[in-house]
Amino acid sequence: MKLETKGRFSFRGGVHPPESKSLTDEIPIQPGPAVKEVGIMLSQHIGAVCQPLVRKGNMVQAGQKIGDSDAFVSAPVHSPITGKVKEIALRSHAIIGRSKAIIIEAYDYNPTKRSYCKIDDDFDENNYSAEKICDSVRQAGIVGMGGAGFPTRVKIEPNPRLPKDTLIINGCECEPYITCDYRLMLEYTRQIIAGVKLARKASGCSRTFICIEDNKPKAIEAMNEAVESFGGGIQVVPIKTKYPQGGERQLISALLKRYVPTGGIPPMIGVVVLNVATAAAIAEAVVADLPLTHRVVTVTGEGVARPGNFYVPIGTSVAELIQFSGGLKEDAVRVILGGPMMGIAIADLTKPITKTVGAIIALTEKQIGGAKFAGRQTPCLRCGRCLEVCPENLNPTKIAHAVKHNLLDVAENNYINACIECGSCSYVCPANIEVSGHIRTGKMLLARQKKKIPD
Amino acid sequence: MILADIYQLWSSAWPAGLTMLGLGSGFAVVLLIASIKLKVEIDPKIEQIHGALPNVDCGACGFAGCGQYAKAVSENPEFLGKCAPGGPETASKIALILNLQISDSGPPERPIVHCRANTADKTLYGKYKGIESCTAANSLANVQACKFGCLGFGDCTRACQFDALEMVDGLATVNYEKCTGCGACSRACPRNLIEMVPFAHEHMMTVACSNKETGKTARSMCKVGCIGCGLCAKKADTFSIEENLAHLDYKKYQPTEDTETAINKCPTCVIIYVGKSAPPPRQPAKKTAAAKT
Amino acid sequence: MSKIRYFIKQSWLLILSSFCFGLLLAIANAAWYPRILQNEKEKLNKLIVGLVSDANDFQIVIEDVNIPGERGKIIKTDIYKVRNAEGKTAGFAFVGIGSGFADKIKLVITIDSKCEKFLGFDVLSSNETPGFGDKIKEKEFRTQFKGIVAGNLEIIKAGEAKNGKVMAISGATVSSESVVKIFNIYIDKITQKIQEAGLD
Amino acid sequence: MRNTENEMEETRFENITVAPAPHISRPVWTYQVMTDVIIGLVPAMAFAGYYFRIHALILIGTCVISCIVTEWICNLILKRPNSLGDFSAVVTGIILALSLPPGLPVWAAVIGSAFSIAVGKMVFGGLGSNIFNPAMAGRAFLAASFGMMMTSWTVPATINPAMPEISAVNKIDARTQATPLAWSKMAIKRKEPADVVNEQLKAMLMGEVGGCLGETSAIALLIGGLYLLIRKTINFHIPLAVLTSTFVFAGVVYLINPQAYIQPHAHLLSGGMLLCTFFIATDPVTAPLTRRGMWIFGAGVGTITMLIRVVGGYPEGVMYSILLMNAVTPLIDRLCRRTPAGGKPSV
Amino acid sequence: MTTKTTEGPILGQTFIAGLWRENPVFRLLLGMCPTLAVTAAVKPALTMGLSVIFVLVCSNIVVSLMRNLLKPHLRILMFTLTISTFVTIADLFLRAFQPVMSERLGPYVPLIIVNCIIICRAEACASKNGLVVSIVDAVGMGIGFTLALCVLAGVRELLSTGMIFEAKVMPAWFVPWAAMSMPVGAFITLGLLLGLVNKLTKGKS
Amino acid sequence: MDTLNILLVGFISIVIVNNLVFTKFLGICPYLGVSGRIDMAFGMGMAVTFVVTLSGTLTWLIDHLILMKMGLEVTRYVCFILVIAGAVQLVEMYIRKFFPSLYESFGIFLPLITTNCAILGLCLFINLWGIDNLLEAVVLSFGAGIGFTMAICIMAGIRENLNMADVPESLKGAPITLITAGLLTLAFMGFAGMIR
Repeated sequence: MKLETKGRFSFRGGVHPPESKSLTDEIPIQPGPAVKEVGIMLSQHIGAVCQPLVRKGNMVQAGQKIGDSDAFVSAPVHSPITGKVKEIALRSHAIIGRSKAIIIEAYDYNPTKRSYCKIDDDFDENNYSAEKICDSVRQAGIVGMGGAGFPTRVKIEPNPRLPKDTLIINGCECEPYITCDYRLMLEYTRQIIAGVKLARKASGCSRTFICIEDNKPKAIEAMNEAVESFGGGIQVVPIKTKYPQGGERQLISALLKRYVPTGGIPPMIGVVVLNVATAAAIAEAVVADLPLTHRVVTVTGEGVARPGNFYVPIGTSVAELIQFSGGLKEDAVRVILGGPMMGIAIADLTKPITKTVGAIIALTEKQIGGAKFAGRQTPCLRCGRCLEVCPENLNPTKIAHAVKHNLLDVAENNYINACIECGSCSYVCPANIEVSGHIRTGKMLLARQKKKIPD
Repeated sequence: MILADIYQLWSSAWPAGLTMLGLGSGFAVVLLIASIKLKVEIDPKIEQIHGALPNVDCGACGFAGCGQYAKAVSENPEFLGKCAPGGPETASKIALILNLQISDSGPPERPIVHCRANTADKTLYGKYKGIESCTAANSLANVQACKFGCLGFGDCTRACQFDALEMVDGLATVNYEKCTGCGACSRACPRNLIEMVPFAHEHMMTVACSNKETGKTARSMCKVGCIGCGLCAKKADTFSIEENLAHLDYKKYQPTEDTETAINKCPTCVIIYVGKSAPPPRQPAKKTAAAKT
Repeated sequence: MSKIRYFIKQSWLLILSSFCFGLLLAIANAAWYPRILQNEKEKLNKLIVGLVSDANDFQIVIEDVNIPGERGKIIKTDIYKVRNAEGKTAGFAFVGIGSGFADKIKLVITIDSKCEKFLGFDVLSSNETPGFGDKIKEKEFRTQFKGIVAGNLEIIKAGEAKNGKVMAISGATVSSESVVKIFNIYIDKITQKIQEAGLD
Repeated sequence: MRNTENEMEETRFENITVAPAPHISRPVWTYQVMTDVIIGLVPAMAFAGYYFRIHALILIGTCVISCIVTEWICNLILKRPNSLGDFSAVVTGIILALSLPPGLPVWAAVIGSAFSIAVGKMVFGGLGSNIFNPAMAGRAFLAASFGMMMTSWTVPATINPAMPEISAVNKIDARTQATPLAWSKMAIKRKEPADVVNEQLKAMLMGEVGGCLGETSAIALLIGGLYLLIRKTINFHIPLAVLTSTFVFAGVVYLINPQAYIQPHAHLLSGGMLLCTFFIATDPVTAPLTRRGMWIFGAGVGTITMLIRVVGGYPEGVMYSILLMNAVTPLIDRLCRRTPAGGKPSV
Repeated sequence: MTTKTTEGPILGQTFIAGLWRENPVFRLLLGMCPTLAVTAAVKPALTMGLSVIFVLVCSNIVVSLMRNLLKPHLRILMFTLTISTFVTIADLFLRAFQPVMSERLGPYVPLIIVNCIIICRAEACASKNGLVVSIVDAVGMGIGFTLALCVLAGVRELLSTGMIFEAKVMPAWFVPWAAMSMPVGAFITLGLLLGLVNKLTKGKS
Repeated sequence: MDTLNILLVGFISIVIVNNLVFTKFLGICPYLGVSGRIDMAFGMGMAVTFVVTLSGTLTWLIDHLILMKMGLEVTRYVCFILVIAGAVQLVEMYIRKFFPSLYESFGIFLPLITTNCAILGLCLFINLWGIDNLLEAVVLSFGAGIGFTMAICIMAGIRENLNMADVPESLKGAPITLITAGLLTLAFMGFAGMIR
């Protein structure tokens, strides 16, 4: 059988930003720096904030649970290293500004020791009951590692009100620069497959797809091979390369031609979408009983001296990682957590990474728009490019202008809340308007307004 | 002769006069009956406002007639000055009608900005190059070190209808002469820095900081941030310390010697006076020295 | 009884003043109406005198002639007889109405005493586009109608203007056409009426 | 290479900037879009230069320069940053010039340009805010003010003897000629056959007829339009809708009475139809945003144009139909509001 | 009764208010219909202005005289009746003594009835104030209205014919802008004038 | 057939070609005032259409059956305005009492209409044009209302867009609306001469 690597599935809209993945896609995953100190954020993801289970001065073991919450939508945090709790203090957080973190001083940490667990050939997911899988996933503190960080247990746990039939494993990695999932798919293929099988078992889905963009033929090949030898009933689907193909709503509409209702979540139409890294983490948690304490982070970008993919403990500071990959170049002007389309720019590099950070990218002036008129907005031409690329079929320019002129009701009437903030509109705008920035602002203003003035 | 003229005029004029008489009385009857039979009960406040309006139904306010305008004003005082025929006179009358309901509950509320850091006082991180709006900037963690302080992009100044706020060197500053206490700025601030407090006195004492960091971190972030040392709480009992931050109970606040001591003892000078004719805030002694190094 | 009293109490002012105002109006009307009539007559007179060279005075000879207008509409008009100083008939005049480019056009049209030739026309009122359509008021256009044979006229844009052909105003063909149309609608019926009445 | 290790406490760099996502953008700028339009207009300008020689040069130059100057002055008065860099004033100037009759005096062109930019664009807040196409607003103002000048057409330098001259109307300038549309209009009114126009198809394709500077040569406009379509500066929706609706309307009228009305393709080639189709109706600022809106807009332009040409008071209706459809564009946009891919939110 | 010393400045203020601060056209945006319709030339504009002054003064006098007798439900009806009577008289007068102007103004003379300025002043001023104040207010407002009309008409007449008050002003080479005498000219001139007024008064109020 | 033709032509004429707002400057006050939002504008337009049809018919009847017969033309203006004002007030009270939801959607505009010159203006123009047929008067009145609705809705659409435009401070509000209206009349000139 000849392997088909050309993607046929796609969604409406989207853009083709320069991929820039060649910086790191041939570099295997390496062990990270020998950290002296990690900061474990108590707020790592969507959902309730964890309460610390340790106090200042306590000794903690690697893998020890140090924070948890009773809420349904939550996941515990664990210490990645053995050491002493130095303090529990506010640390810079990418999304909410400052957040409580447990600072742990490492005690003789050796980065080369820890790696993904081995999956034996005789692995059989039927050895584990669905409840056991869900419980392990919850105990291991696994959250979606693609970006949003929704607690995985909540996703895969069977819900009688929303029966699930399809499991989609998201290996698209549509954001430019990032290669952590790609490397994972090449190097830890079996772990991923094992995780997929476990997730399928837990969620009771009948169909399982692994979706990979067709600009990663090697990954598609590797996955196919592994599926043939190891995983029955799993289908590897090449998908057209387009941003934001990795968004779960886009992926579902591309693959199944089904649409997640606006403001809803995939389980509403019986679909579970998991990131490949999450799948690997599930395998680790269930098979080797290891909590989610390490992840692969791509440190890349033209502003970094030696880009690479590193397997690092969660809580490592950005500065340390950048330092480990050779430090920032003189002309680096922006450091981003996440991809260049949706990631968050940071200036405070002491920030510890969280479970959801897949990449640290340092860009130079050239990448962030070194052209003549960069940084200067010109008026909106109503050229309609943003409408064409909008994957959610919205009218971004109208929403953005309504927000800009403080007409929130107009913005709401044009479905501001359906925006997924993929940034495609800002990317194509010839007038350099921060369309998605305005829309995000508008969402916040609207939420504020609703909170302030109850009906 | 004159009599004949008058007679002639009369003879030509009486039909017109009678027609108008009939028309006038007819409408008078119909409208009177209608006004009694078809009366609809409406909110007395709206009726009061309606009475104060010119009742020209000119539409200059953008609403469909005076009745609609009265209703709109009673619900949202922002539309106060829209009546062109009535002018400021009517506006003040309506304000009176509306205020009668509000002003019983103590002194008027005025906004207080809980931050006093100018651009020079703050520790800044990278340059912000995005949308000029606090809400947008607030979504990015690293516009400035202090997560709690004024961002200085002026969401509040834009929200203010009365031009009563301005950005002075990156800090929102209230002009209490112009302020009407509508609270729009308080609603606009994404960091909830602006609090509406009862302004019982000409000028109020306030803790001009919202930083809940520990003293050391706060000091590293801002030259005029509250370090939670508790000196003020020791001096005056209207002060308290919660989460590394001094609080002042504005409802209990009375200018006394104790509060005066507190303001003078504060090591980082975060306790200041605001309001009409407020004295200029104390400057931290180290500021100039620190700026040099 | 009390109802009537209530009513009177509420509205005596309105009733009284409406009566007074009615009287006031009637008096003003009585005082000025003759003048208004005279104004109208003077205006017509002025126009007719400008058209018929030896006109002295004029009077209505046939009232309410029914003209079959556009789209089956019946228009009423009066025919005036224009007399010269000697009291002889110098020609006839009538008011013609038709729709122009923007609004109605009202013309005074004169024909000679034998109903053979037009003596010209003038505009009583029109609301044509300034700079274009309102050029129908100007002499260049109006003189074309002087002495033209009283029959169906035609508007042309190019060529020679003779034998019942009238050159349109450049850029205002519609207005020019409207004028000609008014001529064409009226002329047959008017001639017929005049001849029937034997008023030569 | 900077040492971040020693600065762990205060790790920050002066030149690091923060901004909301996305952090990269496609380098296509407004001025490039406008440049494309200008390039698309080059063939039309070249043909105009060939047929009308010095007239074309003077008019295009005057319009472009006075548009630029007006925009500059308006920016000064309104205290706005200089907006000449987006080249939109140049585009407005060229389109206005191309839609003027070649013999128009220079001062009238200056007034038209000034009106276009000042009233048509700057009072609304400059590029992107204007409701009406500035060039068409300026032309409409000129047509209302100086109707005579706007309807006297100088014969192209390469005289086409087949088109009848109408020297008698305008005695001042003998070298004027009726446009095909004016001729057709007269034929309609006088209930004469319109064969004269139908025989002129080749001349109309090449531009050897009377008319506005850039309107006469259909082939030049087609080349320019094709360029814009290939460069994806414009979408095909509006041009297609305009041409189709015009063709259908004209075809129906022609089938009803082939004697009185000119052929449908003559309608497409004549007057400002092609200039409008490719360069004016597609002006993104004043056209609807959605595809469905574009279809409605284009069909509206075509239909109103034909309505005016066939039953209206003017021989040519492109300008008015554009302005009218510009006016209803907000309503069209409201009608064709896009719904999210996931359907309307349930709440 | 108030004493002379306080009444003087009040009267003066009332008068001045109508001219600029509360100018009915430029500041209150009332009576837009005649403002636009009759301002193609100065002469009809002036005629219209004078008619409005006449109606305004008369109705203010009448309303002021009977202000204490008005009953709420019939108040507006009373005003309308008064105004329409005086408008009819003005119309008759124009037809009798200014036939040319009367024809030129056409239905816009009777439309003074629905001119918001008049009913607005009757309501806002005359029904609350004494005779003298009402008259002064009416005259002030009327003159303000007339002035605004004349300014607008002046600009339009100058550009559309090259003349002002039917006297040639522009040099011979000037070609009239016909559009200025059309509705377009009316709307755009008034729009730009209002913008100018806004700019001039910005920050003062 | 002829009658139908007359009615149709008259209707089109008053809606498009001789639109009261664009060519006669009638109804400018609400045109500028109530055109801020499309739903408001549409409600206003509907209310005007209703009242103008009603009053056009009523005044034509009064004019032809009473005033002209009795030679009382001098009281025409007074009668017209009283009929309009009275009828509007009555209708308003009536809907307010018995159809509250209808009142919310368009009845609120009714008081504004008494001072809307489009109503009185149309009654006067019907008289001026010498319409001597009741049916034609009704159709013309209705058409005038539809024309007004069209004009005000277009304007409202534009103004909703202008809310999001960068209009210079001193031109915001009425000035820019007037300028837009000017350009609109320029556009509507294209229809001139269509009805002959």
